[in-house]
Amino acid sequence: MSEWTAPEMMVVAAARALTNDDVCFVGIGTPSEACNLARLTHAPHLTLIYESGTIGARPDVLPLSIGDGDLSETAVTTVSVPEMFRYWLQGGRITIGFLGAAQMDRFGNINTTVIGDYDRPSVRLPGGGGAPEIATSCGEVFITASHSPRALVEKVDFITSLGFGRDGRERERLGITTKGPTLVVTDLCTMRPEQGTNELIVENLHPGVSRSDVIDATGWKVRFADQVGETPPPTVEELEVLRDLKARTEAAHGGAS
Amino acid sequence: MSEWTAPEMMVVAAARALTNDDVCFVGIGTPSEACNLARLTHAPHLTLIYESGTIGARPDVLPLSIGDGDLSETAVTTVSVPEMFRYWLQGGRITIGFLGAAQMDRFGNINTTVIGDYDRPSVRLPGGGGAPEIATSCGEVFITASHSPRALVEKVDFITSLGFGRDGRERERLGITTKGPTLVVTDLCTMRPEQGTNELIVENLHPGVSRSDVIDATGWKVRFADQVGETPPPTVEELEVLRDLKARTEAAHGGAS
Amino acid sequence: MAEFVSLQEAIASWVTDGDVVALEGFTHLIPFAAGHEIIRQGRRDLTLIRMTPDLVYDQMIGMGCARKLVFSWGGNPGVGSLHRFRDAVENGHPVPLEIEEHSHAAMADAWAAGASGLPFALLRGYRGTSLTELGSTVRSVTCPFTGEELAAVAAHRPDVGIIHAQRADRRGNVLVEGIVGIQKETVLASAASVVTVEEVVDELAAPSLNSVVIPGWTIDAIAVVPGGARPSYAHGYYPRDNSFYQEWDAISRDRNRFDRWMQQNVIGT
Amino acid sequence: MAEFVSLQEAIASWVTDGDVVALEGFTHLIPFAAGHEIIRQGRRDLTLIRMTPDLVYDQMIGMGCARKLVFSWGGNPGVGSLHRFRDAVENGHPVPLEIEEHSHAAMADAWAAGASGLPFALLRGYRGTSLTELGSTVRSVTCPFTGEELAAVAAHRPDVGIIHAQRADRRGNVLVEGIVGIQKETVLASAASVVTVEEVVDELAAPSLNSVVIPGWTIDAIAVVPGGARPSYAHGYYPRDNSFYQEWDAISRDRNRFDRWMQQNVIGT
Repeated sequence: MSEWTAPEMMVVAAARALTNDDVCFVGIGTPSEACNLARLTHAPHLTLIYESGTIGARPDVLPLSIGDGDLSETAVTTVSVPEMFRYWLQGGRITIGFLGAAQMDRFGNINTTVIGDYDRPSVRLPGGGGAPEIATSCGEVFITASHSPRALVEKVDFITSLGFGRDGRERERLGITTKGPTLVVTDLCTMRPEQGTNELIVENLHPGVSRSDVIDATGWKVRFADQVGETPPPTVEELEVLRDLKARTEAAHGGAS
Repeated sequence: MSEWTAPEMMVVAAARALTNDDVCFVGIGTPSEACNLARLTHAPHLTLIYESGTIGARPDVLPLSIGDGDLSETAVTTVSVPEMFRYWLQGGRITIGFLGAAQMDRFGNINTTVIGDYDRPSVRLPGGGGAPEIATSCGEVFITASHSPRALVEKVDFITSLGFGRDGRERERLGITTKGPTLVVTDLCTMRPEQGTNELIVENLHPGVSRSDVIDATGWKVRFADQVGETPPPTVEELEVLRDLKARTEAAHGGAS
Repeated sequence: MAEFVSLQEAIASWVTDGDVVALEGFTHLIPFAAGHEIIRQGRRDLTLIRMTPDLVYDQMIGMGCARKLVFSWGGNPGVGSLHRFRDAVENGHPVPLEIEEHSHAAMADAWAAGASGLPFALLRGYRGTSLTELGSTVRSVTCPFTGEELAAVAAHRPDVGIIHAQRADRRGNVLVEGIVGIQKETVLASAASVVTVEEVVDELAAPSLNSVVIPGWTIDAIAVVPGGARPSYAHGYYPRDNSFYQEWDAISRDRNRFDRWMQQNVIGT
Repeated sequence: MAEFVSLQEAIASWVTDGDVVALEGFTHLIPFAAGHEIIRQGRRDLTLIRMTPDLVYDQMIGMGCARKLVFSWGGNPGVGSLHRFRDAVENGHPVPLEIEEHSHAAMADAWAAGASGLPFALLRGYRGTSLTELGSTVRSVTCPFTGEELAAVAAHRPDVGIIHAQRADRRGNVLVEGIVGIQKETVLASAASVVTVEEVVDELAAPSLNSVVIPGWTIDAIAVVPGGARPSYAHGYYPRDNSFYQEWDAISRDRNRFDRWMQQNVIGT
């Protein structure tokens, strides 16, 4: 029985990938947790941008929505939403787009629109929001997902946000010059696109996770890098800061996580 | 010997055409004098917009440039220049565009670009600035010009801002739905486009001005309305307010007029 | 020129069955009170435009006000699904809901294009997504200088745009502060505009010369409605009621519980 | 990340002969000091972009720095002609000047398109003007929804954009207040950006959450130059020197008097 949870390991592993020089377009949930953990630990000057127009936000607690007042009050500036998407995202000012995935395939294509047929969906998901352009306008994209066969699937029902396309070649074909998904962090492992094929392969296993755990939890026939490493466990500091942040958040939102 | 000057009569006559409900896109010079005179006399709620982004400016003195600080400080709000031209001018929010004309023809086409050939101009004028879109995006256009054969010409060398085009039909042909020039005020008279032909014809003569004065000062064979009226002379109040405004301006700009 | 009227009067004058209506406010200043008044007045067959339908449209959809929804993200922020929206899309309850779906970037650009008097907006968007396969809402234009193909979306031009803001002065000039979203664009893109405000003041006291102020002469009706954005928030006036956003998940999940809640908290008020 | 350097160093590092350079600031915060430094460093063959060339470009053109000018209104505001600009266009003195002429609307849109990463800007402009007959700077696109033909102009993408602003904080975040013009667009549209400021402060103290603040990480170099906009003005710091704008008419009218003035007031400083 380890002294941290799998979701905590996921957030910590994602946070470590961010640096002081990054300008990060932040989604709500795990991405926001990871970005703020990084800002509160090794990357104090990491620039966080939320699609509500807040640039350089430094929230004291995790926002429940991307438009909480705390974001605007702690930001360097708050711009209109058209300016945010035109000057800042489309303008190529964002180094890293950080997305969560409800459903994702081996090429990092994300579906947050529908499960089943679009016109007669079995589950209607929220939709694209900022993600379709985040996926193609940011320098690169980091993705977090909870590792299960329902989330990491053989084929997504709908491509809401482009990874490398159905065959791994779509970005090339469309002449898209940004990198796309360069890192996927789940609660079991980290994955990166394989040179040449752009298929996501397992790079590091989180402590205590076996290959078969990952194979069983992945909806496609998952492959592993030649050298699979182990993710360093969360440090005491990382865990303390993350848990303080979530405790502050819970107190502030009256039961929110 | 009258107790007012011809330029004063021109400004007063132009000011009278403005109402409290108008939103006026103001050019520097006579247009700005007329708009502020109207605001300080019969139209206190007239909305003045300068292309520098100041909306609802209430300057205490006449600005020397369209970007004087006084405009921003007295405005309801100051927006960026792209917003000014996109949301406010192109967005169709301006009822009256107020332009001065260096050179104008009988169809209200204005040239502020070059005298002579474009590539080898005898005189290079400042150019279009905001005028080309003011002329077509505002509900209607008022024009002021000092009445001389060099200003009111048979043919403009260059159409910087569209009136009714070379033949009076160009707006129709281009499907432009705004009215274009509906009033021209000079230091001798007022003119309006004739029903059907859109040719500018004399509507009112300023006090003490004869038809032959106008004919001699006009570069085309000028025509007169069936009923030519006389412009009511400036009132004592109009003259006082205008002269105070110009005195304040002169003091503030150290010799500017 | 903005006219100061009651909320009841503003909605009665400006919102009619079948209208294209936008209640905007991007995760801030969401005009809930105006939405509730539209529900009370029993409007039907509305086409509702809003980037994030949020709880306000979940309620209007659940009460059968809408025939069509134009949106870009239909969730309960940080909580999960909008259950009334899902019930309408998945089961046609209480009435079938046609949807027109965009990305945030395209919606924001469509608002800016509407405010700019342009027929469409230009963006480098939708690349490689299945969204381009849904009807003809996304088209393309070719750059006459570089030959690049770009996405085009039609400008938003609602019959009426409704927003909530912090305050207005006596001339109807309205201040929006904090997350300003697409409030100004919504007013300027709409044929008519209704604004609810927390208060009316003698001096607007905008903090900056460049504060977002919407001139009164661009607004048709202003209604003073303190708390008009609750459970959303009004920066400087009251915070977002995050707990209610979480409670809404359970309230809206069950049709009967939703109906009871609406009767008690919206209809019967 | 913005680096704080001297004006001399900023210009030496970022402005090279043949560059496309924009010194912007719409009738406010005109970066005169930066323009004078470019003159002192003897830069040549520059393509200069600016909506209103104003005195700063009249001086740079008169000193032979420019090969080409991209502009929309080339006068001395409220005074009359820019005589050095006219002498270059009418007589090719001191060197021939190629011009690319736009309307303000098109220039502003071209700045916004550059900041937006788009190859061109879309506007309902230039209708019925002779400007459309000058080369191919104005092209057209057809709306894929309505069929309307609209004007298209290429986005501005200078090698370096230079602006003046009121102040910066230690992280290089820059506040622009008052007539904000196209300052932000110039920084964001340019491959590199240089900002001169009146002062550096510990706390930026932007008056509003929505004040125009340009983040330091979008800027390459910042130089502290008090009075760097004179004879233009810096809102809240010093007023526009209107008398000098009037005196410039006589100074610039005569080639020799202009040269003497530049030697005494710019070169020899």
